Amino acid sequence: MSLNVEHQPVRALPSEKPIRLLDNAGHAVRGAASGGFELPELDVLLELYRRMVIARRFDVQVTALTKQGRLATYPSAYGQEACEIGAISAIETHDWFFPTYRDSIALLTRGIEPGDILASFRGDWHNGYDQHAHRCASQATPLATQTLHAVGLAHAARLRHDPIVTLTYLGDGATSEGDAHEAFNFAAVWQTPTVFLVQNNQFAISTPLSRQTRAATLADKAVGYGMPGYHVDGNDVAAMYAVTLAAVARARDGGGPTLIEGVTYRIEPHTNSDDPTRYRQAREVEHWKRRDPIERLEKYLVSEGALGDDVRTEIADAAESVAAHTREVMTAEAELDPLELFDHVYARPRAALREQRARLEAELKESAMANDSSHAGAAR
Amino acid sequence: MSLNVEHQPVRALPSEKPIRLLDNAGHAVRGAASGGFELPELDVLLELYRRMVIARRFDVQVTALTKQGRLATYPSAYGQEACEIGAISAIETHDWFFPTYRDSIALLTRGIEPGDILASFRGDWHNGYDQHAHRCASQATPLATQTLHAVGLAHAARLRHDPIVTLTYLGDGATSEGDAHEAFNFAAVWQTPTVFLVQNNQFAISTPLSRQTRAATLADKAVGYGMPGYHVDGNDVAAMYAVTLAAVARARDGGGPTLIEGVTYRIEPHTNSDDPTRYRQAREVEHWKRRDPIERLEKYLVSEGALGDDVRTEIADAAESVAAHTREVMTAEAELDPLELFDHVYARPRAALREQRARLEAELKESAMANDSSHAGAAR
Amino acid sequence: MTATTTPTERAQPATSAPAPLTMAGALNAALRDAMEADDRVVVYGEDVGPLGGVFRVTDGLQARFGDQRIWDSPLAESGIVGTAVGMAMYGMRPVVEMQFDAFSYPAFEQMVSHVAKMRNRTKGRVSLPIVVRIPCAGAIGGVEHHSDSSEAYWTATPGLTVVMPSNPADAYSMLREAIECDDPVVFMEPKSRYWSKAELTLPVTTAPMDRAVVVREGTDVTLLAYGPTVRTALEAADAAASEDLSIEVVDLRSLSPFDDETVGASVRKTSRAAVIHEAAQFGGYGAEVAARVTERNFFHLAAPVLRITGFDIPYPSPKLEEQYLPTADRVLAALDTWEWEDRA
Amino acid sequence: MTATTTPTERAQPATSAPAPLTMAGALNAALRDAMEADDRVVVYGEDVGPLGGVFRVTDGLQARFGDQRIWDSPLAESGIVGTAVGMAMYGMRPVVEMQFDAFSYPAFEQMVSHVAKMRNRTKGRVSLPIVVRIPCAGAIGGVEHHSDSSEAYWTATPGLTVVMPSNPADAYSMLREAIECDDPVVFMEPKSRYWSKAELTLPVTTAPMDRAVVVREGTDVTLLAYGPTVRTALEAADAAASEDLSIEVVDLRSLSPFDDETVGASVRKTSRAAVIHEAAQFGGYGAEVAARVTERNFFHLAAPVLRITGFDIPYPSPKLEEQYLPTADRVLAALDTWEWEDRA
Ligand SMILES: Cc1ncc(C[n+]2csc(CCOP(=O)(O)OP(=O)(O)O)c2C)c(N)n1
Ligand SMILES: Cc1ncc(C[n+]2csc(CCOP(=O)(O)OP(=O)(O)O)c2C)c(N)n1
Ligand SMILES: [Mg+2]
Ligand SMILES: [Mg+2]
Repeated sequence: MSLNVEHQPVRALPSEKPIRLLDNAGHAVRGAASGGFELPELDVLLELYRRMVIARRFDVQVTALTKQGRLATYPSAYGQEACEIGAISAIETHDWFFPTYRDSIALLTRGIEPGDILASFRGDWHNGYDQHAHRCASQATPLATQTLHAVGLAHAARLRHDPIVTLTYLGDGATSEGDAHEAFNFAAVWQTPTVFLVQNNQFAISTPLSRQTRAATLADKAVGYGMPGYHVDGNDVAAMYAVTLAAVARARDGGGPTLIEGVTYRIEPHTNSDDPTRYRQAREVEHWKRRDPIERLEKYLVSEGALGDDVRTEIADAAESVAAHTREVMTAEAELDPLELFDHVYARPRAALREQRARLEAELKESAMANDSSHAGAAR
Repeated sequence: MSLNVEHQPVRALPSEKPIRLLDNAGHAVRGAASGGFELPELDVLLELYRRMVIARRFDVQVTALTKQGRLATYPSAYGQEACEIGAISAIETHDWFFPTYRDSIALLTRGIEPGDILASFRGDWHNGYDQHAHRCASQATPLATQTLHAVGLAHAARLRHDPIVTLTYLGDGATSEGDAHEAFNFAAVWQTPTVFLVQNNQFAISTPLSRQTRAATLADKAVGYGMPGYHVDGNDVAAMYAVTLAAVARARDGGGPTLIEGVTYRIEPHTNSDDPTRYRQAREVEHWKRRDPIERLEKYLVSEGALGDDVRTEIADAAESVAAHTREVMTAEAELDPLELFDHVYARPRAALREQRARLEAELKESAMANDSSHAGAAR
Repeated sequence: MTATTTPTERAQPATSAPAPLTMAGALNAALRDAMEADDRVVVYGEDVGPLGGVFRVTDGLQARFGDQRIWDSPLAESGIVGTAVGMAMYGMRPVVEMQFDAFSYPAFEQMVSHVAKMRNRTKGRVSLPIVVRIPCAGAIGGVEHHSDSSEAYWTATPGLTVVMPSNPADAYSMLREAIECDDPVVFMEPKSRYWSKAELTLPVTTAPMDRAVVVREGTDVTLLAYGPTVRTALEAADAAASEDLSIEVVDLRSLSPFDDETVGASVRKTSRAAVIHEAAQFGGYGAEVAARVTERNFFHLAAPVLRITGFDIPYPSPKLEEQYLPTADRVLAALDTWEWEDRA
Repeated sequence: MTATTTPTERAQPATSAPAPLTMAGALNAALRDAMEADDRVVVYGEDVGPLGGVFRVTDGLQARFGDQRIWDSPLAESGIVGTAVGMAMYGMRPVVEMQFDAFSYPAFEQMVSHVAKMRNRTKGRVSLPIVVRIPCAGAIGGVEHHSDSSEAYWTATPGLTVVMPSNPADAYSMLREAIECDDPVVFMEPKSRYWSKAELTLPVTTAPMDRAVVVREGTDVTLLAYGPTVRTALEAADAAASEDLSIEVVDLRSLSPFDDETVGASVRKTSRAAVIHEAAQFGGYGAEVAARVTERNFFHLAAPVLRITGFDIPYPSPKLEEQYLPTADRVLAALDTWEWEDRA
């Protein structure tokens, strides 16, 4: 395999109408509006449905736990399940995923333990899962920075002729950051096997899309990098899955990166500490609630006779058990050792950190002793 | 004047064939290739010719002085005169210009004294001209950073209903920097009266365009910001002038920013310390020398009978006198006062700097005295 | 515009009755009054408009002044600072907000290569009266990247002025002064103090923003603190008083420039000093404090200047920040490591 | 891969005969040998390919290893460092070049928020063996932005290892060690020393990269220098010798971590110390040196630790850099400001 790709750069405007395979009433869309993509088979759609239902139940559970103070913060993806689940379901186990703080449900779908996903939001440690084991990077907070990591890893794999793909998510707001630009450009110039999913949920905290870009669609940005861009109905999981799957296949075949914009909506506040009444109308939220991605697919599956009561119950049970498990792990306190603070800063040990560790150790012993004796005193 | 612009964002691919009003043989181009722009009047073209001839003579002179060691460094714009002069000639005295290190000849055209332009390259001080007097920012070295300054100034003027325009130049390489992206985006979202000229001279030091972008044209980048983009023959000063003039007019009318790509070539090394034989063929340079922007216009002017021997002599004389003046000022040493090092760091005086200044002053006095006495010794 | 507008020269809005005000409220009032006093003052950044900023420091200002005086920018910090440079060149006085310390890093090049250097570059012909507000430091239970202390980066950069108030009165006065200053000012706001309250009559004018202030007198030890650690120092002083150790607390307020005069006078009096900050110790701002206090007062010092700081590690996750942050206890324990023979 | 590969463990290419080598040449050889020894080592950045870098440190490497081991990246420093993070996650050992100190600033967020923090963030599960090479400091007649000293920014950042060789032998040995290190290393190369020469037999192994080295013994004063100022310190020591002042010169080599042991031993011997660097003094790396040397050796010090540095101003234009840079004369004059009564 040569790394020199001779084919012509892509030079076309994405369709301004979002690509859609299922409309909001749950009817299959045909013709130009589908952008030439095929509706996935029923079994695939059913699996996507199951994943979305479980993801939402998890998300709702975590939001509730956060309100109870079990987590320091939680950025919910309620309403974005079609983007989150559709795209992550299009990559393979050996591919890599580079998520943001918003994408916990994609990590859940990827098979990571709820407790490990949420360790960071609970405040135990910055990152709680084994990135290499799951081929999932940590959830990036500094916006758009992870997109470069995705490009770098993809390029390294390509240099090794390892046919993996990297998938990275970013928000509509994050597209304004310089790093997003540099990632798009490096990916295009190096033709790395990278799929960028912009989840355009209309807001960056309080800032609406109209103050973020003047482009007709965020997918239009692809043009400036000579890569294909797709403007997709981000509440249509069928479309999200199909478009991502095609992009992943192209990337794996040496066809380079793709930019996908999923048009969706952030139903919940930015995080639990946000107050969206300051910047948007309840009406708007209601409007988008009526475009719910799960309901849409449900209608289709029901109309196709693929979602009977038994399956529905089975899925609901599975979702409940994830929720119960999540409650359980988030209610138990994790054992934390403050001395571990010093253990992972450097691979090569440092005398100064050893000294500081010893000082904290002595301090902790002293205060434990003070506590013990005061408890002893109280008991007497 | 309201700052809310309601018109639709621009959404069209720039023409892939560069816009051209004069072909390389000096013939007027008509039809689609001209992109709908009109060839400027003869008197305008003659003035552009005069400016280019003077600019080149200056540039050649400064390169020669640099080889003689009179300047620390000089990035030549030889061969880029159509971009440099065409665009700068399209703005008014009250407009602002934000140049790079490469754009000394545009500053010369703007009326800045050679000695003041070159003070920084000679090593006297970082910036040698009065920016406010000339409405020219300093020549930015950190790539693409100046484009944000241009957007900010334009926005401030707009907030003040001051109908000025800002023009900024950047290189093909600089388009890869995050700051270029942020500037394009801020300008588009805020609809600032800003014209971006990308001088695509095919190289960023040694790095060719193919390793910088995969876009079919750099003007394609405009699409992702919802602003108009023009892909222009950057060795055709008529086209560069006409396209910039239109962009400036649109900006002044509240129509927002424009991205212009001028396709040209850097004939000289990156700077005097560069060795282009390491990364490009002499053949390629020769090819571009045959597309010289000055010769092209000259052919047209001659064919139109607008450039007789007398005018030619007069222009050559003017160019010679600029060169002579440049030699003169660059041969005289500027008076530099090391104590001035402390005077402009802060508006609000600082005790620590006062102390350091006093220490340097004492040191200088001491070494002057030591020098004097050693000279006195030598004289005795 | 003179180079050193003093606080008393400034246009004073009608004096209000004393009222309890948080630091966030005081900053909000300072922005409001500055915008009222000078229409060149514009405010922008991420979410500063309708939302009023994630800490509500700009609450209500867009409703009052409209979106041509204060507005939400696209989400790009280099863009925010870089456009502020251009605005200031035009004659505006932009006040921009970085949402958290760590999110100022994308703007680092604009800060260091332009904001800090423009005036010097142009021999004073172009000055940049920009205020970059940075909600700083930790102790708010924030997840990664929300509790960094970035002051060492800015103070190591000649051309920047760096200040940090520790209380509502200073917050108001220093922010007004920063906005009136012709130099670019990095205005650091300790997040953990945003909700601390004081009775204030506005407008309030405290000491000039480049001066340190002795906030508690003492004779045995000088504690040098700023922003969030001023409270820590005062707590330590209280606790020590019961053990007959008299601690003087100096609120540095201005990190760059450093007020050698006020600090030197205190240290020469007590002969012992310690500096307290949240940031890691190695290469932290406390190094400059310790180095310069020692340089200038070596023969007055009975003991080395101590640095009581965060550990040399990245800021920890919420559940471990308590162990990381310097507390009054840790301050007192550190003072105990000195040999105290010289004390009567 | 063990955490602390020692220099002797490394794969050794055939020993070459002693030959005069510049620092640039030594660095080039180190890259070549590292690429030869380990195919996970890849090199990229601006103009490192056919051109061989603007300082020719990568000269000839693309011809030798091909453009899948060393290549020109697009012109974007955050992109360069950010993609290196991903490459290292995959298992590569990227060595990236920033063209000059000041052009590393666009990469600041990636450096501080990811390169420095990734290992800690992931409890050691993801380490980033990245080397970021930065041609640093001044004295080369460079125009604005080409002579910054950025070390204070990196040393203030926990998680980064920061080293700076001062001579060709160290340049070779330390770069090999940096590439073998599992931690990210900011590898600073003093531009003004690129063309300094030494007779070397490659591969050369000098002291471990985290140790300081006494490069000249003396009894009266310890001069602490690194990179370009080691030569300055040696010149000062030479000049002082004729005036009967015996100066010990320590080449710090490792800025973070700091070798307290070697430096402490020297300072306790001489009882006087000064640190020399090009960067501005305020908040500069010398502050950390002065602070920690004083903390740990206060009762051994006869005088305050001096800082002999650049002024607190942006780096000046070429014609004025001579006045800015600390020279041997300035070092000696500074030592004269100490009260020397204690000297016999
Ligand atoms: C570099 C940087 N700047 C600012 C922030 C603070 N911040 C966190 S989330 C956010 C909004 C992001 O919006 P978007 O990219 O649309 O993603 P969403 O939260 O809507 O999923 C901001 C400004 C940050 N995390 N990183
Ligand atoms: C942020 C930054 N990175 C690197 C450099 C070093 N550098 C100076 S000029 C240059 C190439 C610029 O190429 P281009 O933008 O095409 O402009 P040209 O020199 O061709 O006019 C580079 C890499 C710089 N000045 N700024
Ligand atoms: Mg969003
Ligand atoms: Mg170029």
